[in-house]
Amino acid sequence: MKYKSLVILLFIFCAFTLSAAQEDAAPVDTVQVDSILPPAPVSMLTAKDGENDHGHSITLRWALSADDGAGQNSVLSYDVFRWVPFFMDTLQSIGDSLDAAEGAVAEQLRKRRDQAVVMIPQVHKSYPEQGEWRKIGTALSGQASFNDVGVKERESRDYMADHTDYYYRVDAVTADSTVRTASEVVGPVQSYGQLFNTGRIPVFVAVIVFGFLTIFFVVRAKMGTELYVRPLAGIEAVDDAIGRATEMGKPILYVLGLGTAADIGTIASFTILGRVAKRVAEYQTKLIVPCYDPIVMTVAQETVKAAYLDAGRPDDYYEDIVYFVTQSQFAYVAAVNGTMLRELPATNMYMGVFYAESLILAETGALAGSIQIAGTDQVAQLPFFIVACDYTLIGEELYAASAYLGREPILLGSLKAQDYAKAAVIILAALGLLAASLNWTAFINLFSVTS
Amino acid sequence: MLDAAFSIPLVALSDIGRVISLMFIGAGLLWILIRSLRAKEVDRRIVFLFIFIAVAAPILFPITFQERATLIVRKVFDKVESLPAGSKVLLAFDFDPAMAPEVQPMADAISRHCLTKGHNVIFMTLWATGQALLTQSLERVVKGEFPENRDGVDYINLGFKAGNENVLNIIVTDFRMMFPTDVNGVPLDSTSIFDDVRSCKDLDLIISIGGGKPGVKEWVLYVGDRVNVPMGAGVAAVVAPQLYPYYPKQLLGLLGGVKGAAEYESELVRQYPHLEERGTPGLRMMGPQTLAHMVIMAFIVIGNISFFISRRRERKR
Amino acid sequence: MRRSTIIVMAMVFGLFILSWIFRSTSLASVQEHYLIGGLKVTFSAFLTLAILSFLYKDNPFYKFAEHLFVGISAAFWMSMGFWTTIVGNLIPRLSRSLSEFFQVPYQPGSYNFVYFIPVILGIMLLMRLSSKYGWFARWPLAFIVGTFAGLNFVRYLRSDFIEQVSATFVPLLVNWQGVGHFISNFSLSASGQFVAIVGNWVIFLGVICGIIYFFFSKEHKGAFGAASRVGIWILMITFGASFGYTVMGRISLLVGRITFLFRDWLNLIS
Amino acid sequence: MRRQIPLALVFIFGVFMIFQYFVPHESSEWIYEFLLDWIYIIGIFALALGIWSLIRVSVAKIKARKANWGYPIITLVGLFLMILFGFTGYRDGSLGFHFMTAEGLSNPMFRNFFDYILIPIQSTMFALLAFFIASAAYRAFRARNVLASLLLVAALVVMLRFNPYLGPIGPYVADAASWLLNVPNLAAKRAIIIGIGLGMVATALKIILGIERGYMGKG
Repeated sequence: MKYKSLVILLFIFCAFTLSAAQEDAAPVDTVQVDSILPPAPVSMLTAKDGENDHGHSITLRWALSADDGAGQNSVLSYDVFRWVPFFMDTLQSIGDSLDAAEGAVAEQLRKRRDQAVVMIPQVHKSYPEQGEWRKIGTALSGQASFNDVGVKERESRDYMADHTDYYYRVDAVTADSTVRTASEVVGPVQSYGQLFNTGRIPVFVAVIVFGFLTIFFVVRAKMGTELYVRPLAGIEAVDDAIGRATEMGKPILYVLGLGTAADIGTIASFTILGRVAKRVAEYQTKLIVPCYDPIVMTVAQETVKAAYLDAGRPDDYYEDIVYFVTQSQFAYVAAVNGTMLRELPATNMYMGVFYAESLILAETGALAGSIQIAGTDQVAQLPFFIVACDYTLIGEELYAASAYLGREPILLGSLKAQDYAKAAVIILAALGLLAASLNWTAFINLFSVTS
Repeated sequence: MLDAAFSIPLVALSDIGRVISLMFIGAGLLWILIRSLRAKEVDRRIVFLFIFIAVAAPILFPITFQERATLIVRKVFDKVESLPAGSKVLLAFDFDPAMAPEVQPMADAISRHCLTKGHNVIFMTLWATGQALLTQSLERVVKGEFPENRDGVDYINLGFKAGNENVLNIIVTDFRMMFPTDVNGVPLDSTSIFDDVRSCKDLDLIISIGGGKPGVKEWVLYVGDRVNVPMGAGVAAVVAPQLYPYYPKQLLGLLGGVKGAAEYESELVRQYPHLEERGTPGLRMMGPQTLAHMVIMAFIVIGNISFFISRRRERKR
Repeated sequence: MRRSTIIVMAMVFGLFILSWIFRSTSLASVQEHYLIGGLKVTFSAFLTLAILSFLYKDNPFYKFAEHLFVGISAAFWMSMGFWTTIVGNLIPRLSRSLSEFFQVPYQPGSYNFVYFIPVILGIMLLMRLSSKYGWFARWPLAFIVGTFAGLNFVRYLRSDFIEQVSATFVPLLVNWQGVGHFISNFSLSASGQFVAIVGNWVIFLGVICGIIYFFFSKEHKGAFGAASRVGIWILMITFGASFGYTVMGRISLLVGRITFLFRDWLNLIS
Repeated sequence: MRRQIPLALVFIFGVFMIFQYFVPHESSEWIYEFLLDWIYIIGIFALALGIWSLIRVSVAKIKARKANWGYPIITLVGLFLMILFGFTGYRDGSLGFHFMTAEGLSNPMFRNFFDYILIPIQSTMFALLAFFIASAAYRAFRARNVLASLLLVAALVVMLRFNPYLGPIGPYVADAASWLLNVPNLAAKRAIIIGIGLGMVATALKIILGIERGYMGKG
């Protein structure tokens, strides 16, 4: 009620200034008249909890003022206001003193703040008493929404409590910031965290479909269905290369790249390393595995050790087959380069994640006269491996390699699942092409992942 | 002392050095070609040596190649050239020191061109780290080379304003709201350059030079598309392919990387020969690039020749 | 060591001593510690040339630089890791007295006890060194591998699959305003309608053929084989173009190094 | 036990991370942030293992007195010097167990070693690429077959942009080069990326389900 009278007062005031301005300014300068006219307010203001988030945010939407981009075209921006209880000042001042405090005093203040933070929803209930409107942000002309995003950390100054009644208002502002029109108040509105991100439904569907496909084909393969896989030159070269190394009495160098255990490409490389190491152990050839990442080194040691055990030659295994060099890209490259020229390996294998060093390694290996087999999922490095190595596993072939080398039906089964997913991609791409040509946006939107 | 002793003969030597190194490269390649006609492979160390000379020689004895501006670059040049003196041109320097080696040459060349033509230039940046660079290049190019130009009349430096694309959103309708004063605190209203400029609509040309975000893309989306002012751009080489789709509708032209700068400089020098002595860093940086590319291409050709000859011999056997 | 090797090494050493002296004298008027300044530049230049000498062949100078580089860089990352992660992130959450020792602000919080878990996992990892309890090290490894497998599963399904597929949804005809308009405005210019339409077709067919190339469980014969062959052609064109494009950036790197040698070390150019 | 518990851990954390992605709620974010923090901390412990491996391999080489046995000494000297500089420094005039002070690094030698040893070697190693890209092009770009010819022609077209003596065909070469980089490049990269995405996703799923255990040394 209080507010309505305010609006009426404001209108009267506006009307007065309007007429006064016209009387005064008309003969002098027409530009000033434009800027003094108060603009139309925004309409249809709504406030909602921010979607698909962890809470602590409110989204405001409105219809543009009639004078924004049209009418008098006088609106330059929108000021967004939130009703803030005076209590929040107390909280801020506790924060201020906490910044300066130390030791036991700080402990005390921290306790007080924690108690006060719990009170926030309570004090907001007193609206519109014991509080005031505060500007919390600006939206530019032409924009019809604003996100009031708070912080979830209770210790922060910008903490925005969930499950609290908030009230908002939006002012249309002209070039003269005193000339403005307020909207109606919207509220109460509460923020809270969602349990499911609806913007990510396409990903969820893909997870379900792909998971189902994989499990289906793995189970089928387990039951003994024969699966055809086409030959891959790079994979067939691996066996030859190990044989060649044995004949020449030279070692095999296996480079895991710069990936960490977090990279799936590196994990795929571990599996390949396991297969290679097993065969190397059987042939009693020497294996060299310099590592860039200490965790990768640890895993690689486990892998190689188990492979030697598997091959029935645990006594041939020694800890320094796999060793750590340094966690610096080019120092690692310098060391591997030196190893290549001094040990003259018969075969170099580069499997995993590589960056700019790919070409330095591959060219030095070529200089040393080694047969080189590479495989990486780093698209930018593929051209260099293709050019400088004898065989290259391109992208997905690196992941397929472990299944190929092991020839285990379970692993081959998942290749089948991948192929079905690719077939689905082709069909979807064709449908998408039609959809885009015929402006069938509903189909295209099915695939848009928001947030 | 020692340096002085070195540098004096070097200047005189540079012509001889240039000739010798080019002759070495040319004659060397010819010798290799003759060898490969006998189907002999070239040792890779020879390739390394040629690359080293092709890069080092132009650094030591500046070798520049004549660049012919491609259409996409010449359009920017022609626009600056065709505007009448006194036109309002906005130059946005949206880059940081890391990107500067690649885009500073074009920023300099375009500023020099605008001032030579007598345009009124408005400088600004959306990058906090770009402010110092902007001030430096103003000291060097604008104040150093065109001392007769007056701040606020012939050019103005608005400096940096935080807000990324929001800054653009505002200056589309009103400069004064975002920049009440220039970088030195002089109110825009007291500068004659802003007499009849209220928003971006009142400009004659906007050129954005950058390579990151906010950069050219934001200028196109938030300013170029909304007001009917021609826009040109200069960007780092890696970004250029992503911006081609905006040409020629939303961008009248685009300078990509050092090569774009070199093309612009060559066009500038052709039109205004006296500007050559002010420096052509783009052309100079292109020297090693051009020579090295040509050497690599020559080796590829030689490699293929020796490959085909040896294959033919094998077939004959 | 052979006599010639010793002579060469002595000569190189002598040259660098000379260079140090020259560089220092030229810095004498500019720097206070000109001897150290000269040494810094000369040593940097020596290391630069030592690495470049690798292009000729492996040699003692390269070996020296390589081994020095490995040792120093390993220690560098170890110090950085210790001070930023252990002291910067872990200690302020775990112990007041250790925080005071390292002079970092202690951050008491109600959930700090969970930071004991990574410490325990880290100690389990160190048990690798013991042959009896080495298998404990698999726990932290399993934790890391599992966490990232889950994280990457959804992340790549989104960025490398769904978003890439939907990016392929391009219209067959760009800006289509009828056949008459198309023919009357026909041009081969890079920005013309024809080139845009061809571009969209090439993108669509390229993606399809490229994907067909990656089929593992189907024989590449007949029409399928032809599509797969087109796929590998497009891949090769791309690899060639990317290779050619990268040359520029790599030359720039060498320009930087040679400029250092000529300017900062030899002072030949300004 | 020795194998089952790790596999269970992989499954639990893998599945949790998948679900976490779809739950924007605070508590799910909270665990996510902790997990990522933990991994960094474990990484430092692993680095200790790495350094130990480096030292052991170096010492073994020195002891064996095989060819080049002297160089690992340089590695060890560099390592220990840098560790010394990294872990001790001056603060308020006194030498102690410090790294950073308000003015920057507490030990100037740490900075010097970084600036005058690490940086020059690192950037020179990187610059070696200029040479290798040339030698690789010379060696591999031969028109042996269709695939190699396509590789060769595409690379030549893109590199030709840098030839200033093309005359009237110059602009066409530039257009062709940028078309190659924009259109077929985009198509091929997208095909590769979709393949990689599928391969990664399948591998990640196999890891979580315990089908792929190569990383634990068992196929």
